[in-house]
Amino acid sequence: MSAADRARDLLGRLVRASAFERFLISISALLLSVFIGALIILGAGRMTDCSSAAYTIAVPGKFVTQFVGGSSVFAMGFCYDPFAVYDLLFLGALGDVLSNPLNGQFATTLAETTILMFTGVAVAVAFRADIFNIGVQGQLVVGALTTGVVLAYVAPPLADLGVLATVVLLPLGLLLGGVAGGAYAAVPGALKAYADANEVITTIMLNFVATSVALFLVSREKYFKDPESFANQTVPLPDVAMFPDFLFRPRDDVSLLALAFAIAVLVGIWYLLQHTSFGYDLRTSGLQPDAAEYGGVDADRTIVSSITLSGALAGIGGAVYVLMMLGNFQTGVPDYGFDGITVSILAGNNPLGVGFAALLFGVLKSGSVVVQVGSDVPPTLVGVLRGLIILFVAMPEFFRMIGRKFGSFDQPGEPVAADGATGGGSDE
Amino acid sequence: MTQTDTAVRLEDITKRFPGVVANDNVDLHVERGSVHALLGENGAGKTTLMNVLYGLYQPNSGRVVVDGEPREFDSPRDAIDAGIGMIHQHFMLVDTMTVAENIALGNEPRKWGGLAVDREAARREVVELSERYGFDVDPDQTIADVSVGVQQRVEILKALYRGADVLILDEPTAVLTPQEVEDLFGVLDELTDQGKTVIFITHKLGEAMHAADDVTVLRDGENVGTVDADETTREELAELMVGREVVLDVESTPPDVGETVLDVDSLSVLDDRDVPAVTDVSFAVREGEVFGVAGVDGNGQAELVEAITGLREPEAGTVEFDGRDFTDAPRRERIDGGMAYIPEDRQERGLVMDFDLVENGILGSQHGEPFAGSGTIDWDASREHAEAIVEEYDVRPPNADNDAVSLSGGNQQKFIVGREFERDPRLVVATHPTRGVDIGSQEFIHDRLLELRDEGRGVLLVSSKLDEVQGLSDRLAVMHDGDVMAVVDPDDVTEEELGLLMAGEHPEGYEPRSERDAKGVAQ
Amino acid sequence: TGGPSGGDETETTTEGSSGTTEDSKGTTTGSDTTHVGMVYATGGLGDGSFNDQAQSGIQQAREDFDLEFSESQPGAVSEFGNYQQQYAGSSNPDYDLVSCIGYLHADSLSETAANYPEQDFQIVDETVDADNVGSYVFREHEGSYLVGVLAAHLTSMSFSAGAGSTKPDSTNVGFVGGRESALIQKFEAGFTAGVKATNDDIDVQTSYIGSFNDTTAGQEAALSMYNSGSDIVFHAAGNTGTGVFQAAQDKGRFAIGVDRDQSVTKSSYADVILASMVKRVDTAVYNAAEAKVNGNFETGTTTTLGLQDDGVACVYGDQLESEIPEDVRTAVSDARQSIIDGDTSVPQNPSDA
Amino acid sequence: MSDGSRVAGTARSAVVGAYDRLFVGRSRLQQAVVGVVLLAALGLTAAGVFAPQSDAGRLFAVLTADSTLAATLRLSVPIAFAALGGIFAEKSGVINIGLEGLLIIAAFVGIWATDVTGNVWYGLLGGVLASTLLALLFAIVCIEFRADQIIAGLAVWLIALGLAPFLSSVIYGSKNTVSVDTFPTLTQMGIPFVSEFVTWELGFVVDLPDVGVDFVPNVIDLQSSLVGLPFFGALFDASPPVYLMLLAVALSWYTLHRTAFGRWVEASGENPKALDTAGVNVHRVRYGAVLLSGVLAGVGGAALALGVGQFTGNGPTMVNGKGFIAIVAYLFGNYHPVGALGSTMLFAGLDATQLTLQARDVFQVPTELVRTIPYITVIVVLAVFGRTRIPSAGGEHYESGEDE
Ligand SMILES: Nc1ncnc2c1ncn2[C@@H]1O[C@H](COP(=O)(O)OP(=O)(O)OP(=O)(O)O)[C@@H](O)[C@H]1O
Ligand SMILES: Nc1ncnc2c1ncn2[C@@H]1O[C@H](COP(=O)(O)OP(=O)(O)OP(=O)(O)O)[C@@H](O)[C@H]1O
Ligand SMILES: [Mg+2]
Ligand SMILES: [Mg+2]
Repeated sequence: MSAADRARDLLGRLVRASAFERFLISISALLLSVFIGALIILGAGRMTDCSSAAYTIAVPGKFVTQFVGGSSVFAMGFCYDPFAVYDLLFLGALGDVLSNPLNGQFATTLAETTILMFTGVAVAVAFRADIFNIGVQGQLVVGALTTGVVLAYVAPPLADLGVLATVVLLPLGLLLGGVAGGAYAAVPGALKAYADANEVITTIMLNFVATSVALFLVSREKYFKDPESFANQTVPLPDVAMFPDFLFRPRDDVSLLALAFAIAVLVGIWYLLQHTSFGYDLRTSGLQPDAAEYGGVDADRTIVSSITLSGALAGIGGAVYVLMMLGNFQTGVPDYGFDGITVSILAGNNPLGVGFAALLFGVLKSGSVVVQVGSDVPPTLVGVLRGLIILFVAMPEFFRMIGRKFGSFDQPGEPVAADGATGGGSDE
Repeated sequence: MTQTDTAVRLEDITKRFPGVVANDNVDLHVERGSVHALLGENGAGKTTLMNVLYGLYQPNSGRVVVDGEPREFDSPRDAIDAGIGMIHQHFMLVDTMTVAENIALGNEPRKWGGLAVDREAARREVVELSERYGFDVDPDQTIADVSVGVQQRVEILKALYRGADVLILDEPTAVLTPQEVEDLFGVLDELTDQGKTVIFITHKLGEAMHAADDVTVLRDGENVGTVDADETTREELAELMVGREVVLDVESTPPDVGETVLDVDSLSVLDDRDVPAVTDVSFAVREGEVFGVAGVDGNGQAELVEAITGLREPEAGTVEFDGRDFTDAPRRERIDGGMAYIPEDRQERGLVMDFDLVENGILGSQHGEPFAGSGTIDWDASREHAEAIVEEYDVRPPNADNDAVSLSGGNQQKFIVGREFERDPRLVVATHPTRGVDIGSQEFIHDRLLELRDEGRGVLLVSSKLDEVQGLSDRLAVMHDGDVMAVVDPDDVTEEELGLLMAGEHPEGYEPRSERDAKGVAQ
Repeated sequence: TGGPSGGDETETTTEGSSGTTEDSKGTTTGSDTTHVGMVYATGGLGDGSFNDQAQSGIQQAREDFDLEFSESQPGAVSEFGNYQQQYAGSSNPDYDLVSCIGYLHADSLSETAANYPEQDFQIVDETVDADNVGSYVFREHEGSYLVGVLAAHLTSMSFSAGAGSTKPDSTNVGFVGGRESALIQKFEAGFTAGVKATNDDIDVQTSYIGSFNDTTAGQEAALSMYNSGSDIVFHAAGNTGTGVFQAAQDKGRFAIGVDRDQSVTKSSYADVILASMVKRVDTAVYNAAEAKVNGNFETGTTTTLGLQDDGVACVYGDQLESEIPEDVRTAVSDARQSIIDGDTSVPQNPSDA
Repeated sequence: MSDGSRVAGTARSAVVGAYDRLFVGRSRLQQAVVGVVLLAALGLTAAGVFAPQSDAGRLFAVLTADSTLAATLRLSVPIAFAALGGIFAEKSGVINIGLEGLLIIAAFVGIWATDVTGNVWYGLLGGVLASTLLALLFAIVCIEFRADQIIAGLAVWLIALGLAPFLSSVIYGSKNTVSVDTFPTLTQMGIPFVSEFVTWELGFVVDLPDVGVDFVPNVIDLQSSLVGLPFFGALFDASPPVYLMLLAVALSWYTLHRTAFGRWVEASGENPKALDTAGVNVHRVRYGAVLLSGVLAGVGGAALALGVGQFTGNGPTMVNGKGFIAIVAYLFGNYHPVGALGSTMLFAGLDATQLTLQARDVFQVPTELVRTIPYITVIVVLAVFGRTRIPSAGGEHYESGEDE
């Protein structure tokens, strides 16, 4: 076999590998969404009013040149310039990263990315076990609340211990978040395993419950409300309880330590799924419950333990949100949980892919701030983009059809389920 | 239009699937008013050919001629309009709807200008049709509540309701008891008497000869001959089917039995619908013997095996494995205790279709030595293991990195068999171990099974292939309706006697089963 | 209709157009133009009350002075800091003032302000103790007291105006709050105190919706109050209040608006809006901007706006004002005077009302 | 047999029948829950009669107030319509968890179209069109491109969640729209359904010389006395969407169970191959069902927004999870339109009582916790009784001519 043949063979196998195909599909989905988003921006630019066009599409007016003469063209003006918007959205999120990698906007991007890694991998773990955990948001809230409330009591007495206090308090905070989030997720897990209650419904309901109960607890001074503030929040935690901010400035609310921790968690979860008996059980019952049962997997226990793990990851995300960004618990937690679903789907529920998808969504979230400050385009556009990306990721067949037209990745066998059901083994 | 004698003529039909030629230039002539059997082994292309006739598949080449007119069927609708009806191997019925609704589906009589289904009219027509053909069905029962035999009649009524002149039945007898099979053949006679034409698919020689006027044999997608049922012999048909003379006798040495490995006592099991599927069954399997269970599919064998292997909770009774009570033991404990199990449904249970063979190779062993220690899986050892199975059991293509889904059915089965046999089991529970496997591999699997027996392991063999269970077993239990009719010596029993037992009747000279036979204490 | 004014098919060269985005980024503006960055509260614009009121203040300032502003609507509390820094850190344009609307800004602002000592900030509804922050707070309870007096008088007489009417036998009025918080409770406390001071037999039904944006729930809560005998419902619930007005119209009863004169800003409901407890966030914003333009913006201080300086007021509905009996209006203005004079002290906490 | 004993016999069999229905064939836990609920109901009634001033007594009063039924019906409208839509889609084998998105887009376009045309009914039509278009996109993606239905549904929700506030910002400069007209109630409309019709009929009669009595006032009295009926009065003075909802429930039941299309929908979800081999195009049936879900959810979404005359686009928008509650509702209702309406009303009723309880200070439970009652009820009911069987082929793609 010649080297060229071998290379082609390798390439062929790569293309067939579902992980690679997933990657291609995700990229194509992203590009297509950006394109359609641009059309929406242009369309919206026609619906709004402005004094001068921000963007003009020039139609080389053959007709005009021919019959009217001159170099003028027919053009259509738009109030919004899609290129400028995308420039603000994608590059704005990085700030002036080349001259100052530690700038505030980039810090925001990284901070968002860090939280999304936790919620993304939380959703992914559950998905791999074929459980649709829509309750990540609620679990994150419960985790954040527990961390904020308990540390508010534990931390102040230790505040004078300096680094030693951090060494104790930080892990304690994360642990509290994880335990609380896990316990809160175990409820729908047990209901699914032992009472056949559909987890999609129960977790949605529990999201509402978590938000309401959190509001109840932190809006009353007799419970955990900070008496010093109008806001519904717990008292601020001392700095020693927080993630140290290393290179970034404290006000940037980001910590490279937290980011590193998040990455370590992603790798750890990947290892857990691919290289441990528990991970094998989890994946098997996610792909084919009957085969899992045949292979000696206790289906009910696996359901409960996987969603508990998922909830624990979400809860840790909540703890990081408190210990890195806010410094206390406050009602009105952003929709990290729902974004986590998006992140996980885009990543094909692969823990390592979650890292990249979280970065993309971190950029989108942070970039939307820049878009809002820097242009008139409503930042809800980012929400539309998010929906479009998911829609396109959900239809791999569409891209396969296009792919087949151009003869690239033609592949026999089952289509890759968009929830990443296929390809469990290929990233091992 | 002149009436031709040929109701259906298929000319030069070729149908290809990725990697397979399912039908290769097949010709078929079916006489009007006759029963025409289509015979062939698993995968010979019978169903595909009929799906082409029914408009479900479009042939790559060839022509369909009905009533002397060439037709192109783009969908079953076209075929139905041309007077063709098909009763599929897996019934095409909607469980939640009534008999009458199922029969009328797609051709509902309307009233109020089409705004409503005229349910009375539909019922009337169903009652009328079933009276005309002597069927006994209640139009108002829900499909989920009626027996398989009735469901089949509903399928036939469905075709007749659509005015079918040509009825295709795909393996209609596979799920029926012998009595129901006789009833069915009566129905077929009734149909042909009324001028209908019947094509039925089977791979049972006897049936083809008994019920058909003509028999066409397919092999590897080709028509290898059409013969007159009255003038042919079983031997001739068998040879046409498999392409060589068949030797079904497995040479085996007398067993050298030891301790009891599996002791099943008064076991009762419910099926998915909570209906008793196994009632008060007792038997034992000992080291060094093959204990066979024969019976028509659906007589409780599946539930029995699931109760033994820990996939279904028994209603009553006990299961002892290796001298310990395993009745309520979790599945994992049974695997760890040395119970290997070749499941009936390889694609649902036996393999994780989206895993590659390396991952599938440790299914069931993912928790302990030698592939997993202290919670982590040793993928290198797992790979070696999978590659060894692939090589020894001739799994093709020979690459352990392939996903299970990409393997053909037979190769999937070979891999499962390999994995389970290589477990170093105390007991092998094998259900239909050679289903869908080519002849060469069948022999290999049979030999390995006997080897295991000779090494002193217990084997519980469940198969609906009579020749297989009869040939391999040292003792043979026949199940009917959840009950063990008798435990017999497979070398002494005749096919007729077995047939009667499977149909729930005791042939003369046979005692009802006794505890002694079942447990094999006397031997 | 929309798009750039100039028509659909403009004959133009591609180079010629300059858009709004370019404006804020590219073109250099005269150094004497004052730039203000507005960061609204999470309810966002379109609430018809709080944020919109702040916006009208800055819009007025733009008309009156050489001033440009840019605005943003954070979706969550955790985003406040980021927006504040965006404006504070921007050099193109260099914002002279960053105006933070709403008490939830307080925590992040104290951090941001410390990090941008050269930047001036304004915060509305909370006090931030920093040298570069000017704080503006209101005595909402005082204004709410007045509308409480108004409601208590009208509900115990037979009053009919616009699309609503009251029954003399009614013994209760309603209050609909947005999300539970100490701030909204100031409204509730003042209102209840005003009602009770006028007629102790009148009960106040109170509902918190849990959101400033759930119009349907606001409507249902108000309907439930009207059905159980309330004639008048006062809301302090942002956009949720739209539902209260709708309910008043459905039932032919009255409502009292909040933050702005809602009989003007929500004119389709003018026939049921008796009055509004106006909170001059616009004044606070306008004054700060004006001071900035004139170079006398005071930082490190807290400006409290109460009844006396018209920071809060009971403003009668555009359409119904003339129909409200003279003696009722007199009672309201008497109460106002009494508070200003310090003869009446209004509680800030519902449990004291 | 004496009349007395006959009455006793009837009563006895009614009691036995009710007992059978409630308790027989249920698990211990289920029996316990049913028992507790019955006892609580009994206790409440007793309290309402004997101790009307107690908390329990006042709760009873709240529950039986006709305004409670009115609020329940109003709050039910968007949920019930979405649930009906969900039934059609899911029964045909396409799980549509994008209902929330359909409600959102319909709510916004409903307001926008009303604003532009000045007519509430055109607004409703606009909302329905928008929702149907989005449903069509969903259908194409699921049926043509074999998308995972759950994920595509999620995408539909996310797209609408972004698009509606985006368009609102573009058109109205804020995520919340301006206020537009709302649906009038029956009385405000001059009661065209009941009185005008009857009046006209009788007006004709009045013209006859024989009849000297003026019936017309009597008829109007009948109307207002219907409205004045305790509890059920609400049924006679609601806004058009409430009647549309009741009509849609009846029509949906009829369509599903009595028309050929309904039978095909059922077959398409249970065994699409059976439908295919019976000569009906499964794809076409599924397209029909999903589009129908778009139409129904569209009515619900537009009615929601036109009930208050404004679209609110902040956070989860004014729809705020109603689409998800709708899924819960039809699962509870076991895919039966009437069952779905029942569970919708249970949920909406809890919501309505929750608001009233708060306002009247019954049971001094903190408002935030009272607000969780509907959600917790759903979880408990689901855990105890929740074994709904989804259609066998639900969520699965079907392609003609493939092996299962
Ligand atoms: N849809 C399909 N796609 C790919 N291959 C197919 C398909 N349907 C059938 N085949 C292949 O075509 C061949 C003939 O199959 P067919 O189902 O016609 O066999 P058969 O004679 O009916 O067998 P059996 O007795 O097991 O039913 C087999 O190799 C089968 O795997
Ligand atoms: N539905 C399908 N889609 C794609 N490929 C298929 C499908 N069914 C079968 N194949 C492919 O067609 C080939 C033949 O499969 P099939 O199961 O029919 O084998 P077979 O001829 O019956 O062989 P064996 O005797 O080993 O069962 C295999 O490579 C399989 O991967
Ligand atoms: Mg076949
Ligand atoms: Mg095969």
